[in-house]
Amino acid sequence: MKKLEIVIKPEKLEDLKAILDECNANGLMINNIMGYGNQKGYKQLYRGAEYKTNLLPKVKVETVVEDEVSENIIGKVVEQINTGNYGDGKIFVYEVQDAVRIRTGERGSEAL
Amino acid sequence: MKKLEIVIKPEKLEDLKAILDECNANGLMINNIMGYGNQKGYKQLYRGAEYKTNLLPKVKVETVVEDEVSENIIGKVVEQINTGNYGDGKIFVYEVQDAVRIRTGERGSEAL
Amino acid sequence: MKKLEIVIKPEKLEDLKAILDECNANGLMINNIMGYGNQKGYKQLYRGAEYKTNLLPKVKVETVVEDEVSENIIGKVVEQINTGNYGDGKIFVYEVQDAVRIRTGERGSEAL
Amino acid sequence: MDTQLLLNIMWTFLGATLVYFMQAGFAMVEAGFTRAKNSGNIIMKNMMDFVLGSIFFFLIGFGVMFGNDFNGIIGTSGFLNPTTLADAEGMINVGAWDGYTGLPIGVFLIFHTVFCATAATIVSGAMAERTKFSAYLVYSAAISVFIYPVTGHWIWGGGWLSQLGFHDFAGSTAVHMVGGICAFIGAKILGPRIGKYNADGSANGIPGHNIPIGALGVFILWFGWFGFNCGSTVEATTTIGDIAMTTNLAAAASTLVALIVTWIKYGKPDVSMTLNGSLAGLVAITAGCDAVSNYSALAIGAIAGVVVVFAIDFIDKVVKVDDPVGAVGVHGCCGLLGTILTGVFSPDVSVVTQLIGVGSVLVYVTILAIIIFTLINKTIGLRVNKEEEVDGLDLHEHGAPAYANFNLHRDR
Amino acid sequence: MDTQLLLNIMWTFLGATLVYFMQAGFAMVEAGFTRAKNSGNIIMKNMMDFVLGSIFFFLIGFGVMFGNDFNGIIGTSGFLNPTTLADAEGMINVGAWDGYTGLPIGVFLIFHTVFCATAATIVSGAMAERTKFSAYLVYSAAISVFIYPVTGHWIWGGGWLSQLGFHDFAGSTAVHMVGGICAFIGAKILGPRIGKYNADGSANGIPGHNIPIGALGVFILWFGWFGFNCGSTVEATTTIGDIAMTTNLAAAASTLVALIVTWIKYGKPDVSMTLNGSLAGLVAITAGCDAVSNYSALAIGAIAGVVVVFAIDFIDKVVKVDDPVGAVGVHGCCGLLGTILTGVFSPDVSVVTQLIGVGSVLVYVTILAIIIFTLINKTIGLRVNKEEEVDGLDLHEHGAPAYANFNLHRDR
Amino acid sequence: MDTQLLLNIMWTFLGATLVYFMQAGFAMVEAGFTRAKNSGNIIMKNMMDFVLGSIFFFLIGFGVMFGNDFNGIIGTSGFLNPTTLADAEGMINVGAWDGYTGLPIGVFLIFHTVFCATAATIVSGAMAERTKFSAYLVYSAAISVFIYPVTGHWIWGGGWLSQLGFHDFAGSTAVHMVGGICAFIGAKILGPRIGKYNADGSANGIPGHNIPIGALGVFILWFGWFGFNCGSTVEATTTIGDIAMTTNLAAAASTLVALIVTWIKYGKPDVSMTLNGSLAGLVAITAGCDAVSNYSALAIGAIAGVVVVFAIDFIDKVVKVDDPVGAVGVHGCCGLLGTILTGVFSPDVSVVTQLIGVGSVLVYVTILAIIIFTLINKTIGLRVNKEEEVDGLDLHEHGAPAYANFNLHRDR
Ligand SMILES: Nc1ncnc2c1ncn2[C@@H]1O[C@H](COP(=O)(O)OP(=O)(O)O)[C@@H](O)[C@H]1O
Ligand SMILES: Nc1ncnc2c1ncn2[C@@H]1O[C@H](COP(=O)(O)OP(=O)(O)O)[C@@H](O)[C@H]1O
Ligand SMILES: Nc1ncnc2c1ncn2[C@@H]1O[C@H](COP(=O)(O)OP(=O)(O)O)[C@@H](O)[C@H]1O
Repeated sequence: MKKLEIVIKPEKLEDLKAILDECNANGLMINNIMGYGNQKGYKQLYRGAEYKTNLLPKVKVETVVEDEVSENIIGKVVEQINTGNYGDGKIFVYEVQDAVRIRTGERGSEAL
Repeated sequence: MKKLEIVIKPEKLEDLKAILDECNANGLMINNIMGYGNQKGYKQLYRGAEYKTNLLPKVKVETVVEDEVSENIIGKVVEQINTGNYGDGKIFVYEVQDAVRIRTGERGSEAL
Repeated sequence: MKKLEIVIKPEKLEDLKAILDECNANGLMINNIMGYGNQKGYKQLYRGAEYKTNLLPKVKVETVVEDEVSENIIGKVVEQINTGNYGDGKIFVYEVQDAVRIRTGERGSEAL
Repeated sequence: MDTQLLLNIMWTFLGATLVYFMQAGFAMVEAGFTRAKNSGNIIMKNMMDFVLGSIFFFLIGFGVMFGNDFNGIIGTSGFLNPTTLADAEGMINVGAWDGYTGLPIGVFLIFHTVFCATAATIVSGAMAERTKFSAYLVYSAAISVFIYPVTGHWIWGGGWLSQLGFHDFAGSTAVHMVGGICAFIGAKILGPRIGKYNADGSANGIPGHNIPIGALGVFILWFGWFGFNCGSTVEATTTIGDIAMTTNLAAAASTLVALIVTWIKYGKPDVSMTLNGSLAGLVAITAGCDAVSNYSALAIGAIAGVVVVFAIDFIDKVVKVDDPVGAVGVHGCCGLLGTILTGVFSPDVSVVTQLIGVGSVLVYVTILAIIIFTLINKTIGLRVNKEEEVDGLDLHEHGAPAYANFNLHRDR
Repeated sequence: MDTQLLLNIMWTFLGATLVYFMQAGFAMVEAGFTRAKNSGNIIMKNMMDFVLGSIFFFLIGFGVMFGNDFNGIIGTSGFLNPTTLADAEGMINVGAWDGYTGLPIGVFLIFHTVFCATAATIVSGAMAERTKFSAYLVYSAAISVFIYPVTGHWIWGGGWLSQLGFHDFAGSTAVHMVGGICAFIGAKILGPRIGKYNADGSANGIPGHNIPIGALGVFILWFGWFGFNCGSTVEATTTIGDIAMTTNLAAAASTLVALIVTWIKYGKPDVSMTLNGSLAGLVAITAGCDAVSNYSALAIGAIAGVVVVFAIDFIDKVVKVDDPVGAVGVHGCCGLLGTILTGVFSPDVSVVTQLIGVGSVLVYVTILAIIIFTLINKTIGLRVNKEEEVDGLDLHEHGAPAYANFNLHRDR
Repeated sequence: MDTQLLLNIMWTFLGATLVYFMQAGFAMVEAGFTRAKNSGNIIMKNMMDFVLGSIFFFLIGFGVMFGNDFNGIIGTSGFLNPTTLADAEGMINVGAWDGYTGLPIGVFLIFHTVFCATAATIVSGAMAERTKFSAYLVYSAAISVFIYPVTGHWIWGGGWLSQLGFHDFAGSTAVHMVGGICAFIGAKILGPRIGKYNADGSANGIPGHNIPIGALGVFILWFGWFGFNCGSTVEATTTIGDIAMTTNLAAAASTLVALIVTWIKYGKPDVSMTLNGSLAGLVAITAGCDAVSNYSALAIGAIAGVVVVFAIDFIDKVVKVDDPVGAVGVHGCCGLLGTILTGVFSPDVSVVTQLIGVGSVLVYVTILAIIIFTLINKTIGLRVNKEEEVDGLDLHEHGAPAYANFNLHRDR
């Protein structure tokens, strides 16, 4: 089992959800975060005084999937969410040791 | 050391905190997320137009504990948080490589 | 590649950002969470009735970095963010299996 | 054209308009001092209180209150068409209070409509966050027909209390205590919100979600109260400013005293309780604002400032009736208090008469409120189910959140 | 000093003041019923509507509306200095409507300024969340010069419609329908918000971000409407209370009926649509509030309560014009409706004349609005670019978020 | 009954009521333009300003302002019981300004109470987010006793400035400049908020947390200002509408000009600064609203619109006094400016006298404010400690958050 941590621009969330549905990801967790990577922040003026925002609103979507599903999702995301601009986002992949469905107590792949 | 990522319905938070206290989890991080799993979302009407919410508010609680504590917590959560309904939630288990207490610089289990 | 999960008091965020910049962390994700560890919460009165807040607002900063950068950051955080008080926070370290830059499809270290 | 008459009309209209605006104040106070997940619902209840009050008071309530008097107990004419209660010149003249000079029926009607709706809307706050919307609508119509106009008739419609010399100038009893008692009965029958009381019986604080709009509501209410009290002359008089002064001083004193009391009692000056203090002073001075001196007003306010804090605490922790916004303490207790204190501080008003007045109103309203809420509870059911309450009434009763773009977190 | 004159002045001033306050109501409704990322922008548009309206109506609009009549079509004097339209005593006397008694020019000016600005501000809600700020400012000046004062002259400035006996007491047509039509044309030319319509043409709901302040806006508008309607006597009369009653009953009936209709139609009582219902009743009664009975007011309100829900639905789902706050349904449709119903319910008003009136205003305003919005669109451009719209207008047009300390989440 | 007297009473009462409501406006502006973590606190300060102002002005301030004149400097009677300043008919007659016709003491008292409280409440915004609550209460009482009534006596109480012909119709100097100077001294002694200035001395923007309620505050203030300026006739006159026109045009011009200036200066039209622009115009026209033409009002507003932006910028970036809401620029600078411009634009007012007036008030208020704030600072301490400021005053000073259900994030 892998956890994919997919960080994207908020306006891409619907597209990402469509991809995950298509790939049969069993569930997801959505987090509104602030972040920055290669796309650095910007400066704003509030009442004429500078107001630095090097943080940009991003959405972090986490999904735990079987190993084989993982590559499938990564492929589609790179293909479809990509706009070619800084700030398109990243995916981080982690190993998941176990999963538990609270309702039933099932463990491992069963629990996804 | 393991990290447990426990996703539950918001109204179960107090119960979960009680369990974690009981099991001597040393700390926790609470995140308000939106999610869906087997419990799919619902449709709402706003001014008569559809307003899809396939996302439901969930609480994600993360706690890093010793390996032996981990199973203890999982057992109690499955037992006590379970209502038998879709949406009861899940637990994901990850390996933690290291922990650091910023105040003292302690590492590993000491730092929990 | 490692993921550092750094939990600190909200008012230390600017300092932490400075450290990460200095250590050339390539990106970060900021989460406003509620948490507790050794620093337990407090009780407040609202209209004279107790209102328990054992949860305190914390900021969780995640950054994925090369293994060697990781120790560098940990060292600086312990040194500079430390005030010697409960609640200074913790760092958790995880192994990251892979990273993907959505814009280019690059994988692994390249993608950081 | 008789300019005095025009002055009286303008004056009464101005009062009515300001009292109307108090609806906004109540809506903001009640929304601000409860949780975000129920904000749309509480606002709808406030709105519908006014709507149903306007319609049912027009159709029936006004006749009950100002129709031909039957034995000092109830009005008996003007139903469905209250304008028939006017004379040939279109003037109403019920001789309701001394020196009352008569007004065209229209302006008199609108003035009393907004007062009736004020009594109704007090209740929504005490019953907030758990009352079924449909059930609330039924209650709201019922108070405008069966409760408010009856005691209103006694006090202002030429009924037995007005004949007795009961002094309730702008409605500490007629409006606020009536609303406060209904609020108490409603909240009692309904039971506390989930999570309000612990297993050991101790009370939890459940913080309001938006103190700034709650405070705005208090400012709006204070503003509107100048119309409520000064407008209750229903004629242009030279005493208007004096009434404004007693009103304002009582409110100021009560706010200050409530601040100090919470500071001492809880260690910190409590924001929402102090704001309740402002309303407590306003409620308490309402009965006697035309009859007491400035210093008496300060005293009445100061007493109300102490009483409101202890009353709310007592209801919360001892009586264990869950009143999220403190409506019972503010309107019920301080309405009663202020009416009695009018007798204490005004040489022209008898304490005994005041006691008879509040006592009889208390009994009547309590009985009627018990009957009405019990009937509703047995038929429609007063309370939403557990899931609806936990998720919030906005989601289940109206299908949309009040703060769609905000990340909210659950409180207890 | 002539007290009747002073009474008239005070009265008209009071009305103007209350109508001014409606600006706050519009700002809150429009901000509350749209998304958080555009709140600063929508509020600025409301503010600038009033600002530009005040300035341009003073400089030009007032002369167009009340200057020397040219063939019943347009006023032709008083430009740049409207006070020249007063007589030697400083009184304006345009004989605008029956029994009009004359007022000093100053109070007359301020009264009509706030009415003009009300028409302008209706539009911002329908064009919310995607209109370029600079373009909006140009529109806002244009309506105060080329649109509102012209039809205003016809109806209230002694023009051909007033000569014909067209009855629009406080402006269902002159203010609300004019604003509503401009809103429709503007929203149509602008196109829908990104994400409003799906590929299959079905409409998505985009929930407003702050229902409590939206509701506060409605309470403020209702409050201000007492000034709007009752103040439109522009003199102190004995009928003031009657007008307040019809106004209030229509609004109450419309709110209740809209609540019921949404309950039946959507399964749950919709909060924001019910609040639209309140405004619908107020808009509809505005034309005939002085001329219909209380029961007719209830009927007009009830009809408006049905119409507004179906109209908003129709515009949203069939016509597919994206009007985030329902301004077209409320002000356009119910303005038209109320004007015609005045003819139906008042024995003294001819339905035919009413139809001629609304028809001619409809045609003129539609043509002018198409010209103005098209010109702006071709030159400055009406719409922000995609990125600005997605990120929110506050960020790109003003550089600062409206809710800096809150965690917001993106809706669709 | 003398109808003119009744008209005057009603009029003055109406003005007082509207001015009272400005308290709500200040509370919303100050809360909206500061951070969420201090919202409950700032609202309490606004509330207590009014409360303490009401009580202390009644007990002492009114006597200082309107008691028997001592050498044109101070009033010396009526302490603790201001109603003793009335004559046998209950009328006050201080001959405060030309053509002043006398009013019952009650209405005169309430009118001046709300003006006094306005001056006091200006200060809370400039000292927001870091002032200790208890210290603030002491200041608030002090301004109502030692500062406002003294200069108020000079200007409106028959003191030396009124004898000199100093023209400050509704209080650009007497209310706004007095408040603005106290705000400046207070903010200066207090020091800037943590994080406001960088090590290199450059200023950071700290965005307000709720622009919609801030804007609502501005709308409420504008609304209330019609009472402030027009009500300051303290009698029903035919000029009421003219005053409303100059007031409105100045505000409109100032808003528009501030918008344009920020647009040019910062590249984007700044929302909160434009809203400051509205207030700037209102403050500036207040002194001469009865004495200048409509075009002069436009000019005064336009000048104020430029001045306010540069003044706020200057105070923020050069003087480095941290005034979160711009109170000093708006009330202090534009109050001074407007008073002087009255001399420039009105043929009947001497610029020299105006300069003497603002100069002497400036000196007196500066000295007294320095003394009072320094005394408080040395005894109670003006400022909360670092932890309290960082965590927010709501948490530490009142024990409860203002937005309990919202996820907030920390700004800098
Ligand atoms: N090394 C990293 N560690 C943690 N988060 C990161 C890292 N790199 C990027 N991110 C997150 O991903 C988001 C998008 O990254 P970005 O650098 O803008 O993508 P790109 O490289 O395609 O321009 C950032 O805002 C940040 O939150
Ligand atoms: N495979 C998954 N990956 C990530 N999050 C998941 C996954 N499955 C479930 N979740 C999270 O857990 C929450 C509860 O899961 P749910 O499917 O409702 O539980 P159950 O299977 O017991 O009905 C979901 O809302 C989602 O946020
Ligand atoms: N074992 C843990 N698992 C998860 N989160 C933890 C754990 N320990 C601490 N935390 C998080 O870190 C934050 C700071 O920890 P804290 O105990 O206050 O630090 P310290 O031990 O230096 O006083 C807590 O509020 C909590 O959110």
